[in-house]
Amino acid sequence: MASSQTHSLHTKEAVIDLFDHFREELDEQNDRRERLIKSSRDITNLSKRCIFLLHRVATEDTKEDLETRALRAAKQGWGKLRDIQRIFASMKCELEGDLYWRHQKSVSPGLQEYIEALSFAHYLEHETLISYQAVQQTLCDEAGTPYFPLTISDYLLGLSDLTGELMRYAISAISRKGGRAKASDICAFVRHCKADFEGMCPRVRGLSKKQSVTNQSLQKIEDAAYTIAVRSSEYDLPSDILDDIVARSISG
Amino acid sequence: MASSQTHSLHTKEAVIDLFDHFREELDEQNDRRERLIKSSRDITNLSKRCIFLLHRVATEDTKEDLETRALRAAKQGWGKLRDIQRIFASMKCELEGDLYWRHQKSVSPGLQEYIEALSFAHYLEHETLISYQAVQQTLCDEAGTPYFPLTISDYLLGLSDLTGELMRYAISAISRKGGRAKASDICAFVRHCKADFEGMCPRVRGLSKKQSVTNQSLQKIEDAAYTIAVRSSEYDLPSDILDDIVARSISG
Amino acid sequence: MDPQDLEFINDSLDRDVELREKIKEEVGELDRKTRSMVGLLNKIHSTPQDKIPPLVDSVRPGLQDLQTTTTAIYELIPPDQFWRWKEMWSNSMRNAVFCATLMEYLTSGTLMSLASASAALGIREEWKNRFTLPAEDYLHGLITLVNELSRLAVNAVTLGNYEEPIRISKFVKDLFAGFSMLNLKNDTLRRRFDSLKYDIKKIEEVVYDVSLRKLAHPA
Amino acid sequence: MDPQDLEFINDSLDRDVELREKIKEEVGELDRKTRSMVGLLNKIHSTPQDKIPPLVDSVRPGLQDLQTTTTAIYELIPPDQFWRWKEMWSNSMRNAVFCATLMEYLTSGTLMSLASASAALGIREEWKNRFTLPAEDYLHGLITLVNELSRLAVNAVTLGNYEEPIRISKFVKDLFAGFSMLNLKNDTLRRRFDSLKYDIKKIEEVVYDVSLRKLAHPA
Amino acid sequence: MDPQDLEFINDSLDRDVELREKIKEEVGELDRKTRSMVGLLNKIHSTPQDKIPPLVDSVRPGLQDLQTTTTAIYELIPPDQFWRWKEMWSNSMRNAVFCATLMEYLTSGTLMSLASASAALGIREEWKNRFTLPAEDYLHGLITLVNELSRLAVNAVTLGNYEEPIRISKFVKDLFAGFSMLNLKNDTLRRRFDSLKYDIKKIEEVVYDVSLRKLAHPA
Amino acid sequence: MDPQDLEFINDSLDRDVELREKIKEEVGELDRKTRSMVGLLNKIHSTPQDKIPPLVDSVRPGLQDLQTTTTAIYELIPPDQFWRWKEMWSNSMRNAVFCATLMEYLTSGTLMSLASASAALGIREEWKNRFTLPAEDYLHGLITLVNELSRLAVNAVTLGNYEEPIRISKFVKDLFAGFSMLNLKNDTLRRRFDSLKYDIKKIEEVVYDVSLRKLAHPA
Amino acid sequence: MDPQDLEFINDSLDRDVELREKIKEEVGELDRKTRSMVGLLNKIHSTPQDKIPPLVDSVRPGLQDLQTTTTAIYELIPPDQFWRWKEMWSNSMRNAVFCATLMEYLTSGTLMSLASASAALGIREEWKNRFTLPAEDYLHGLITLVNELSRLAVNAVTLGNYEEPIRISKFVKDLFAGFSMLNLKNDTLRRRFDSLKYDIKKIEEVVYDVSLRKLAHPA
Amino acid sequence: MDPQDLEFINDSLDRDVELREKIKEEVGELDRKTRSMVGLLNKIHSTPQDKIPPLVDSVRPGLQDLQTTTTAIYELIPPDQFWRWKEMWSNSMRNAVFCATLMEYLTSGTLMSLASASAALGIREEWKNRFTLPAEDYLHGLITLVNELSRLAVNAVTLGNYEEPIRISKFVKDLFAGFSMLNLKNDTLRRRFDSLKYDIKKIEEVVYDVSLRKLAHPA
Ligand SMILES: [Mn+2]
Ligand SMILES: [Mn+2]
Repeated sequence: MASSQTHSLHTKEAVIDLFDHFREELDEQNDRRERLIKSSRDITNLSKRCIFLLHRVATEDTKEDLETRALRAAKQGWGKLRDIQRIFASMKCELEGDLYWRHQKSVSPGLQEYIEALSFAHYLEHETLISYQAVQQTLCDEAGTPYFPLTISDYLLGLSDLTGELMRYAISAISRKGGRAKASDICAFVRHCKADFEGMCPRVRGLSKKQSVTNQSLQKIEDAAYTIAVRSSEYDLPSDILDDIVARSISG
Repeated sequence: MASSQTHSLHTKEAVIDLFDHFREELDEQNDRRERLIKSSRDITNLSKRCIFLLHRVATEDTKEDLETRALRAAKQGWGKLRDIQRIFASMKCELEGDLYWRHQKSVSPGLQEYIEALSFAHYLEHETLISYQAVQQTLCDEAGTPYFPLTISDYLLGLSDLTGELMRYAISAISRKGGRAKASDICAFVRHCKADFEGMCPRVRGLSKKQSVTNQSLQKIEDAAYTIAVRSSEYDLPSDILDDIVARSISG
Repeated sequence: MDPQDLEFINDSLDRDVELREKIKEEVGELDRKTRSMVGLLNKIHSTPQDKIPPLVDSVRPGLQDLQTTTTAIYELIPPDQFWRWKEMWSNSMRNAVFCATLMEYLTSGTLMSLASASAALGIREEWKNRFTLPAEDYLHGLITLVNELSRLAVNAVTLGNYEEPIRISKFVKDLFAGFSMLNLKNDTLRRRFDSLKYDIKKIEEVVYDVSLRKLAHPA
Repeated sequence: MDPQDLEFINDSLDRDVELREKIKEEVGELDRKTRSMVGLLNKIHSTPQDKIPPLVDSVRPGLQDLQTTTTAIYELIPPDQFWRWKEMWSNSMRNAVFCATLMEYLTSGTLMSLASASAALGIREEWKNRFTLPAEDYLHGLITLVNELSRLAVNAVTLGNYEEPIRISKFVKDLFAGFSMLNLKNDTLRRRFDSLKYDIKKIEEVVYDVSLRKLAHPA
Repeated sequence: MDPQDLEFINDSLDRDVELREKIKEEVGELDRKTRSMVGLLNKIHSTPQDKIPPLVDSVRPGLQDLQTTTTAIYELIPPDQFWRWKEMWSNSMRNAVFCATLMEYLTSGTLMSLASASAALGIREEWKNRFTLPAEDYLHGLITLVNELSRLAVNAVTLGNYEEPIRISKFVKDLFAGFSMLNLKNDTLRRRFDSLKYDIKKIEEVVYDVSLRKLAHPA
Repeated sequence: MDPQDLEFINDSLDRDVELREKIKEEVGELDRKTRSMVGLLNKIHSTPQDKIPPLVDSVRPGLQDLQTTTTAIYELIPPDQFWRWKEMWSNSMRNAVFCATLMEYLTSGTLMSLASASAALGIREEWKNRFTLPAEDYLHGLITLVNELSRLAVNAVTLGNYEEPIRISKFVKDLFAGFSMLNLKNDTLRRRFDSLKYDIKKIEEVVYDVSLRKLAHPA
Repeated sequence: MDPQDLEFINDSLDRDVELREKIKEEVGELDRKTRSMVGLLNKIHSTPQDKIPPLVDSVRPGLQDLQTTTTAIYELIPPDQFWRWKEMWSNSMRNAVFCATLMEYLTSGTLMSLASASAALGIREEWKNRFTLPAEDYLHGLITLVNELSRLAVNAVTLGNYEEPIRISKFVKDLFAGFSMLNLKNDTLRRRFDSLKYDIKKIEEVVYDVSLRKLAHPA
Repeated sequence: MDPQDLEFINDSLDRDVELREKIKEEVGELDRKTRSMVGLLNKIHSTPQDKIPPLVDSVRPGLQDLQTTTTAIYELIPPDQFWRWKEMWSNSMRNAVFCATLMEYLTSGTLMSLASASAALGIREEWKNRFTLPAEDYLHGLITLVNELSRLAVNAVTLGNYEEPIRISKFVKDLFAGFSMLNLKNDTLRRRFDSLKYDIKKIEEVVYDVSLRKLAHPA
């Protein structure tokens, strides 16, 4: 084999030997690609469910205030996210060294969905944008070695999807007590995200398409905030008191 | 639960109970769908490899005649096809009763690729088109119970792809001894397939697109048969003798 | 192809085509019937509260009449092939669910369960695998219901009925809590569920207006 | 976003953009060099057999000169990022493989292995993960080689060289047997492999013409 | 090709090309005229109620002037080829129907019938087969009318006219009920009709706002 | 909406729906018949020259049988609505034209004129305005004919008939010259016509092969 | 090929490639600058009315700084080749027009003319043929302005500024009336212009909300 | 909008529309003329060698007649707007270049230079900035020429002219070598140039067939 690889090939057998080697390599890469695509699909599904869980718990109709519920949602979310991280851990050996870049396209979809879920949980807990380093840290083994290098592009594209979930959260929360303040916080937050991502658009493929979705989400939140502002403008009472009156009139 | 299902729901808890049940059902269907898609991908991959194996063995450069090689190819192919049949067997419980039609779209791609491989092996062995019943029989347990009902549509769409493989086989075989006769058999065979499928086009979605591919394949075989006819027309000897002269002049 | 095989295949394809034609006809019927019920129920937006019960009663025969058509479809569908054909009537059945659940809400103020809705549309338990009401279609019907109720909340106030928005608000919030339990794919149901949030917001606004103006006097 | 994070991200993106620019420049260079070799080698179709060795010799410096550029690219690529950037030069490298393997065929009549081709293009074993020659690109180069040889078979006869088609025929058949070993996806390589069958057919026709006219006198 | 046949075919192709050019020109004219009417009628959104009649009067000559162009088109169309060319002016005619029916609503508060609309656009009964107003185009015009009226409901309130929304609401609901009885295919018309419910909802919300604040009292 | 107007519109919409259904059925029939003729004619590619006349004869009844269906469609179409519905059967009629003109070529070696083709498909002069064969559809049929003849040139040689390609070449060149004189718009017809040059090239190459080998002698 | 001709052609192709690269670089710069202005101006949606002037002032240097880049592009363009290259920067220039006209609106409440916009972007009268601002790009910028103002109307109310929507409404209606008088082709510009009606509707609804609640009084 | 600005913009939009219409008309003329020349030149494929000169002569007046139309276009184009409108006639001009260069090849066997081609089409040096022949269009015309010559090589043999393919082969190889030295972008031109190798291969195969049968002797 060694000789057939480093010299010209004089016999048919030598040619066949060489191609036999290629076949093994191509089959191996193809099998690996299939395994990674399957894992990526699993991650996508789990991440989507995690996002639903976060919404569910964060907008539950309990007596608690929004913050308490958000924290409980985040806590439950972390449990789900750890399950996903275990799948990433199991993919480590398939993505070592130059294998990561070879198969990046197969891994990206699941990874971005995971980042969307992770950043949503992070937002519920901290009301901030999760940093690149923090995301990479969730994808490291105990010794702190990354399973694979996180690309800036996957990080940004995942975050970009977060704004859509925040919009949904804001709209659901808005008619609850304290929801207006929350909506207005989220409005400011999403506005900042949009501004921060704007300058990166020409350098990150696919980001500007997602920016236009972010823009739509932002306008939906703005419209919701507007409705509330207009509605309370007719009364001269602070919004807390208005809320109480409404609550009393309904709860009967 | 039972009561919440058959009456109107008076309490929030009853509503939640009902939806809890829906969640379980939706999650279960979604998980099943994912499992089926994964199996279908596996089947697609194995079928593609089986087709390559069939080509490889059938066009091997040995001293045997084309028929012997074709039979050996089919024999090896059956081994691979049995592996695929085992995957179908494992999907049986996911496709029982009305589950099959619920998830048909997830199963179809792999199934059609399998039929393509199966019918190619069948052609190599028998030089005929495999019948619907014969395909269904390969998808039954030992007692002869089908794993799931084979649709006419999957059967026809799978067969339609066969013509492309036959074209490749004809072109590869054509410059071998006996290859001209083979190419001309395949030409007639594909012409018949095309004619048989023609009338079914309006009733099978996607078939007429595949017919145009079949048509291209047919023209490629016709062109190849033409080249040979033109080439030997200059000489007054039977093609066997011509072949021998050429063989002698090269083998030196 | 062997001529016998060819005949077998052609026969099966013909049978499918014929079946599709027959189903199409019945679905046309189903569609006409539900459209007519939807048309009648549309009047709730301009009907004073005390005239609602007779209005609902006038629609009831239409609902019962659906059974003839659902039975006809059931009889056409081969065993286990429900999912093969259901796309053809999903839309009509969702509208039918909407009618049934709206009528139930207008009558009792409660949510009709999937089982009751099936029964109301004349679907029998023993038909399953040939004709049933899948959760997905029931849920679509419920979302249409919420769309309509948010409109009703507005129009009830215009008609001087200040209690209705509050009743609707409670009903819809429970339903929303139910929907929140589901893990949806990125499909129509998800998109419609998102839109449901806007209906709830609208209803809340009406409740707000009404309570702050002290027009409603809760018990 | 935290300003520090923002700066970090912007810096990384800038670095990637800059790197891409630099690679692009080198790839432009690589492209120019391979195009010029391809241009020179194109003359084989009108060159009598005995003038082929000097023609090949005249291209050799160009081949050696590739090393400067492959080294330059190697030095630009961060460790493990070969697959991230390789799309940028795949095409040029396939052409370079074509040149190297054609020169080998013209000189020794044999197939240059992947390892020899890598070496000929100045790629070092220890560069892997930063710059290497993947099997896929080598295989593409070989298919281009067969395309060219089928043309050469025709033109050699025109120039009165009746032995060449027979030599080409044997060489290409072995190569085809090798390609048949592979399980390909439905991608470019598969499509080009299919086209290779037509080249073989064409070569066979030439061999047929030549042998039947007894123009060739095999040893 | 037989020269006579060729000449015949060529003549017929040439005639079609020429005819298309001529029709195009007249349709351009039609388009300019309707655009200008639409532009004038757009002022209703900022015109106080008592200035509406003179505004409508100022548009009337434009409407009458359409007849010159519809006549010109009628004269171009060969007998029996109405359906061949009508796509070219459908859009303009729908806009013209919109203008005519809006003017009628603003004047008398009633719905202009298909026959009256035809007459208003200068189309004569005896032209049919060469130029007529198909039901479909009339209905498209009516949908555009509803779109505009929902906007008018909003702007009337801004201008202090609180009764207009109630009048519009009644008019649109009657129109909608009529539409609901039509057997529409699943085409653009059905899609546009389905979207009417948003306009109706908007109008209902305006009526709600106005009546909640006791600014006007729906009957 | 005015009830009379409503009824009028509804009737007209219903009539159109019903008519469309009926036409669809007949077009299905037309399609089945032409498909079956195309299927039979497809055998020319494997039929030796002397068996062609009986093959063509076996298709003739099918061609005559078309008349029943064209008559049925003619009877359905209201006076003057030919252009409204013709899209529904254009495709089938183009295939029918292809069959008729191919049969004529195989029988007499000449081009069937538009008038003869109309007659062959059972279309009567006096039907125009309700059912006719527009030049465009005739031309589409001719292009399909050329596509088929280029394939026939190839297969005739395979079957040992070396004169056929020369006959085809002459026929197609005449046809092409005729086409070139038409003033085609930039539409499907022009695009299909432009693609004819590939067919012509293919036929020329067959004639080249045959004449290079002195198998036949172009005039 | 004639060597002199070859050299001439090669030179001209090379010069174009080089020029394109240089323009691309400057357009990148232009893009970065306008993006940054757009980013800053985006803050108007969360800035209280009295902080708007300092915000606009903070953007002014950026606007003036554009001149360096427009001058650089001007200097690159060969005389008479403006129309050859303008597609490369149209988009950036439209954004720049948007910034300039938005700043003018925020400062003076008036519409900046085409000439003033050109001047504001540092374009000199005497550059024409090498660099100018075509009417089309100016109009595109204005449409973007209206899109932004409809959003501003909403957010101003949220910030408690009830007069802004009324000002915006007046400004946009004047602009729209002007646009309506233009003879636009059926291209992107017309499509974007047609979509303006949604912005206007939105602004009208804001004005409605504000005036219904007597929060402000449209003149 | 400022009325003066509005008028200015409107005038400029109107002028563009009008100009486009006028250019379109002339380009239609240009197109007709080149199509007719292409049609005549198409006869070379069935014309014996000795009848070629009179055939070319019969086309010459058509070529000279182009000047009227190129002059008309030149006069329409405002100074410096060549690049704005040239897309409208590029295609026709490429066909015209094809005709001129084919006629030159048929007459003298040589390649017509860019300058001579411009002159042959009636384009004057001093027109540049308003009407010129860019290198790109000249090159497109040459590629069409090679496409046609590969077809001619085949048909010449059919007509018994065994020397023509060898002449064509030499001409095309020189042209190809020239092209190979150009620095083409990755656009249509490069793609068409890359496809030339199929034409060359075809020509080589004809030369092979001819020389194998000793019908002609390549130098
Ligand atoms: Mn999401
Ligand atoms: Mn296949």
